[in-house]
Amino acid sequence: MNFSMTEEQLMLKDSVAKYLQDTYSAEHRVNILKQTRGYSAENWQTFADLGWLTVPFAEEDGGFGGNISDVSIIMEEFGSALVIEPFWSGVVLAGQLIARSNNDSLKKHLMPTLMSGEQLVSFAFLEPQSVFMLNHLTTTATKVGDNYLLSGEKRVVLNATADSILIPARTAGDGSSEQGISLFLVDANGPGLQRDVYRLMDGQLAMDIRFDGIQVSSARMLTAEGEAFPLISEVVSEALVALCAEAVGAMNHLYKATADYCRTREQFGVAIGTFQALQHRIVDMFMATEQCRSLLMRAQCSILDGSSDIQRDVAALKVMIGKHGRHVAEEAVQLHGGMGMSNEMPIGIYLKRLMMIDSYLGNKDHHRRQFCKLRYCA
Amino acid sequence: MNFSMTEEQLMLKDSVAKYLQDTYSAEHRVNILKQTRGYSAENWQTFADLGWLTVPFAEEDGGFGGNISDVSIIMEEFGSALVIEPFWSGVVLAGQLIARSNNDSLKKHLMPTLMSGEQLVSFAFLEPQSVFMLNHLTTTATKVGDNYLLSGEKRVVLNATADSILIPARTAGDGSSEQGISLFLVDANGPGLQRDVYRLMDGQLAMDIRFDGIQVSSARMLTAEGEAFPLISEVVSEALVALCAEAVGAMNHLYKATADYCRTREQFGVAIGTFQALQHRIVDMFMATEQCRSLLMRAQCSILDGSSDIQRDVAALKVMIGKHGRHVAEEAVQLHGGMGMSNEMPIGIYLKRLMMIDSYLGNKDHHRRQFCKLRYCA
Amino acid sequence: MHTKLSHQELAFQEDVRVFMRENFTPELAEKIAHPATFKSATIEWQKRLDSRGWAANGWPEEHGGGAWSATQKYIYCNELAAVGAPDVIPMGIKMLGPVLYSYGSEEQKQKFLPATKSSDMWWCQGYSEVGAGSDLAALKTRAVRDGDDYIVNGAKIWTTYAQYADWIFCLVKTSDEGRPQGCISFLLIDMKTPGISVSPIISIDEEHHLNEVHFENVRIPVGNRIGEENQGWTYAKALLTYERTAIAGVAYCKHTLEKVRKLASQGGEESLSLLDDVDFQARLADVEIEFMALEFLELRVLSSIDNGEAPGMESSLLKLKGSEVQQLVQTLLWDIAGSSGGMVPDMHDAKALWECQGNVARREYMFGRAATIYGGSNEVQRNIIAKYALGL
Amino acid sequence: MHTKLSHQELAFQEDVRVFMRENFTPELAEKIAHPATFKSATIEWQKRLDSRGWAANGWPEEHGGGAWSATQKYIYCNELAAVGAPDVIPMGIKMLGPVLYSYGSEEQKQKFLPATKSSDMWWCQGYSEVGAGSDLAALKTRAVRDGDDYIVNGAKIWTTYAQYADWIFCLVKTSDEGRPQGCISFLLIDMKTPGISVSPIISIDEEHHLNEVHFENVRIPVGNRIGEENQGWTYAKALLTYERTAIAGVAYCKHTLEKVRKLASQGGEESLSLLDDVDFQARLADVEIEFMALEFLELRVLSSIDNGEAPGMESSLLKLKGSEVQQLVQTLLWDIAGSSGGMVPDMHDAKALWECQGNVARREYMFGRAATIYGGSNEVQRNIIAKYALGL
Repeated sequence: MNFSMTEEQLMLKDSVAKYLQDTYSAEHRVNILKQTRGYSAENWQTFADLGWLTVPFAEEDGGFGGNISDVSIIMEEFGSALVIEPFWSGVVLAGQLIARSNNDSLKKHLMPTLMSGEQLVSFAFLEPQSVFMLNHLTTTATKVGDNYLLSGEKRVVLNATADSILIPARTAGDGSSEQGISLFLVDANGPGLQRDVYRLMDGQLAMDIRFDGIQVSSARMLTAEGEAFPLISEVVSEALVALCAEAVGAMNHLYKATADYCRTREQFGVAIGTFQALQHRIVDMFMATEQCRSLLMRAQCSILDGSSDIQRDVAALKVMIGKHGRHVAEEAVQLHGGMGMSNEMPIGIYLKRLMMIDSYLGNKDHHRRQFCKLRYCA
Repeated sequence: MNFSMTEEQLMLKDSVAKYLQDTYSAEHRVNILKQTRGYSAENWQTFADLGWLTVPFAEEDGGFGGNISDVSIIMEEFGSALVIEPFWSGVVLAGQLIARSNNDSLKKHLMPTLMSGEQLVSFAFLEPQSVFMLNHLTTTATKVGDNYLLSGEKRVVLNATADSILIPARTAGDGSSEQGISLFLVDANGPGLQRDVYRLMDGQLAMDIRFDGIQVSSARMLTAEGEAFPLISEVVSEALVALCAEAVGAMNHLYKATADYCRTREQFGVAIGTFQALQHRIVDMFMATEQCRSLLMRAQCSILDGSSDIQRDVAALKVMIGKHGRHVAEEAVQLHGGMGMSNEMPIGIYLKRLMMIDSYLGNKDHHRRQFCKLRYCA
Repeated sequence: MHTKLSHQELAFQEDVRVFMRENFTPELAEKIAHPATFKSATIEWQKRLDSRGWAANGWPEEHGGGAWSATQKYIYCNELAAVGAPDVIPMGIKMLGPVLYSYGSEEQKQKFLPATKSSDMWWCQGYSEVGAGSDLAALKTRAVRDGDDYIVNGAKIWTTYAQYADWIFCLVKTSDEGRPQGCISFLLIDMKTPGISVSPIISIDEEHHLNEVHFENVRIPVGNRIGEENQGWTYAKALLTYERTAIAGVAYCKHTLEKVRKLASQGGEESLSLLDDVDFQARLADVEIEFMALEFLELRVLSSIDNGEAPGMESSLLKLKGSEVQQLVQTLLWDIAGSSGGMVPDMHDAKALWECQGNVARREYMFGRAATIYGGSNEVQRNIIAKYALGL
Repeated sequence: MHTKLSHQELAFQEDVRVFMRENFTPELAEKIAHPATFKSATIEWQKRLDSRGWAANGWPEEHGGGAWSATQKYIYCNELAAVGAPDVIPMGIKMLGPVLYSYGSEEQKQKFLPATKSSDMWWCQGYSEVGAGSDLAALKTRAVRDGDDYIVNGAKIWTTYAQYADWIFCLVKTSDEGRPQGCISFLLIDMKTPGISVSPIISIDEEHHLNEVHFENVRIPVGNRIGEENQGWTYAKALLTYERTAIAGVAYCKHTLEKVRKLASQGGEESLSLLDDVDFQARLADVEIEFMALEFLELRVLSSIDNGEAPGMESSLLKLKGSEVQQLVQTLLWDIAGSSGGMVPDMHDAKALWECQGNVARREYMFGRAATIYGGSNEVQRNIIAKYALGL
């Protein structure tokens, strides 16, 4: 049993933290949000130059060879600084789907461009009826010669300016079968893909897409036909943990920022941080953050140990992050008073990001249902 | 619309409050609890002499002619003083079943003795499998000539020293039908009734009973055969409101007692009532009490107006009393510190009473399920 | 104790109901919902209410009010909520009105009451300042006497709808001696006076409701002062009590809960309706039950006002609980909005998105966080209750 | 980062598991559960643990301890919890032990350590007094020097198991000068010393765990003082930190949650199991998830102790969250007990009722209310965290 970071991890953490502290200010973020693609291409290139985009990937693929724990270290710092660049959607989620696929030629071709920051891929998992069940899939892929024809629609595809989109589609099986799901890499700007782009409240540019019979070569299928579900399931579990690490970083920032604010803000002639009722509430914010951090470590260990409890531990983590994350952010807004209500202060943006984190890949209610199924109905 | 008490009600409230304040101290209650019947026969006689036992009953039956509002006034004062005498089980619940039955000769015979305090009746509603559904009934009554033979078992029959017991039994229908339920008045000390008496943590003496073919005259049946359910349902609804009024009285006492204690108890050289975190928690106790009081008034109005929402309003009230009642009492224990943990102080006894009130006739989880059924599945 | 309505009350209810059906048209509702048409549509709506004498229903009859009973107010709010119609914007009619008719001079009453009542004069409230939010005694905007005028310098913050306002009522500092509360005066200021500038504050719902109002050597006639110099706190207090009662937002909660029930029955997990998810039912039930109690708490407060008791402690309780229940309801609303709850229309002409339920949920949830902050933060309300109701 | 066990650790786990199966027999468990046999059975159990060197596992090896790693402690507690076996009563081995070997004289170590380790000496803790609960600096029990003795007068309250104790360790006041913390000495007192009397306090679980201990001119050799006069607070503090970590009761929660799951699957509404009630599932899941986090919070604290860091802030966090989770678990346990949860066995020989699950639930819920009060109330822990972790 061991919960310490390695030397290497401590260095990674420090370097990410230091870089963000020096460059990623609140004003900087506001400027980024005004850019059309929803993030800074310049930052992205810097992340690539710093090697961050290689962290989750195996050394033999040219990566850093990091594990979920390394990825979480980056995500936590990103959460703390409210980094808006598409590291999670592009690297942790879509990147890992490619890196762990067994389509070696596709992988060999694509991975270097992903790690260099040239290419961005997104993963389109949500369908109108799917309510966050990855196996509830009605998009179809019909084989015609060496190609597949894909038809269906996907919602809230993150990173609307990605170059390609990973689209899971049914090559067989009924609406909720785990068998018969295949995963295709589709050109995001190719013909036949209707896009409806919008901005999410956490600043992300997302889109709904719709396609009716677009043609995709079988060379762009990530696994053997119909066998993509285990890959998707595994990568999504890890991506959920990474997302929760981001939330822990955000919560950690919020309780500290709130304590700082209360130490300086005066009312009735004294710092409001001297009021015991507020002190106890900030302690509860701190405690909630530490509880989430503990569960984050549990889920990481589960993955690193190859435990059979991964799904249960990840569901539990997502429930707690959903519940405590929003509560901590709501308290931060409340204790910042009017300042918490102003869109120019970052506090509200943390709240919005934490709410969106709750909603991504299923909110706390959804994951509690999954937890109950795994725990009480087995 | 009118929420004020009448002159008469104000007088009733004052006289009950004054009597209890003068005579019903914490030490007095401890002494009562040591008595074998679980309450003071002397007090009961005094209650009768003061006319309190007549309050819910119609003037033509020799009663005071009070309504649910009058009964609630008494119950609230009883809750505040933690009165242990069986007013609720004997008068509000069993007494009303008799008073509202259409067996006039039985009623004529019995009501005077109930109001004079000579006789006590209890209502045996709970069966091992019934989980608080009044229509889940397996006790049977089989007609043989002019008599019925009753077989079954009942749990947690309150007031184990009552003279008679009202036993609902099936004369027809299946396990959960509302039709076919009859209600019998059975001699509590008659042959064939096995009794297992125990003490509940709120001081009540209760019993489980078991009977196999005991004989009851049809003259002791409260309604026409098979038609007792509407009577039971109506009386139980009102009795739930009265029970919740007791809880509101107890909660009211607790937040005040806690504020009093915190004003005088010193720690770190100052009264702990000056600590803002404790102040805010006592405010929340107060607020919870006022919320419960509001819902209590809503349920009373519902009954007095003959609204179609009675069942929904009563279920909502019982949910809130179960939740906030225990929370307020737990906070009272916490803020009294060690004193709250000692059985010699009344604080813990209020907690136990409020927990038992939650459990009587279905706890908050049960009533929330009922509320959901009525509200969302109609 | 009863909630039955008398024949007159039933007739009144029917009258209000018919009026709402005929006057609160979908077209009007849509115009009120959109920032571009909000002001004109709101004025139009308030004028319609005023045509029936309902806009200023709480005012005394001599000033055109209705002298309504608690029951009438309850009926009225319920009928408004039933169709989702807004009550009047409170700053003028509900907050300033009572100060004007209670403490204003004859001249002030004549000048301001009719125009306020008819919604021809749009008011905003200049109380909060940076560093003086819930702690109003610490305010710094200063009015210095200069002949028959005051010269006002300073700035107000979180001023709702200052961008639309014709006039602002302000608390200003007019002295440095004695208790801070005894140094404050209550001024009425024309927003067109030279030296006033308004800068928008975008709140976390991405919308523009709030403002900073700056005063730079703004010259105001002494005749625009309510009552005595340095006695402004007395007049302001009465108004705060009203504000707290209003913030409870009971009718709003009722209307929004109905929306939640309706939306929840439309779709959820496993393609069933959310109302079939028993855990969601339980969450909703808990909020509905808190609301049912809140509704009667308000009735109790209204009824005690009817009986001539000033709403003191209860108004703090109502503000506390009401703002908490509002946030619970808004949270439910956002949670069931699904993915559309996160979308932000970047421009106001993205009409479809602006109106979609998820977007409404997002805006209401976000702006709703303010309910526990303004009008005296809930922390301050708890302090007040601890002191005055519990003697702590 | 991992939680995998090494071969040695797996072997240790198996060793503990076999020991528990063989030694924690149902007969012994029953004896420990009953007040009449509690003391002798507890001593028997602790002696068995001591025979393996496990009773004082946290002590240094030179005093017969195990120098266990965090992982070993975790394994051990888990195996205890798996069979529902209690860890040693903390007052002697876990709380006083470290004070003795850290600050005791050679003579004190020889006299007290072996007998404490072997459970031949039963200790109780004399800290709290009326008016000095979480505020220990305010204590009033006084020890006045008289030649080679102290004369002790005063009273301690909430003293757990004083009725069974051979010895008591006490904080007493030995000076009036300077900071209150600098006026306190730490004494070891034989409970058989003349002038000591113990009176029971029945707690709200209707049981006798707590006592008042009165001292009337009790003569104690100065040699029974730990360390320096007036430095007792220093020694006591270290012990409090341990106490807080222990109060978290993680293993107890784990065991009790298993009980809840098992009982809940046996019956509930509509004659189905409670686990089929989705709203109950959701409640249980919320508590289980909090527990899963608590379990890793404890591992983090244990692990930081392993790395040579003193458990400071984390021990307060662990005490706070642990006691809260305990109460959540106890509440679930009572709620599913149904009608038997309200029954009180009037006499301890009402054996069947004493042992019934509802009765256990009632007693644990009721006595469990103390977990957020003793060991420094949770309010005091929040003050500590606010000050030291958040700088407020």
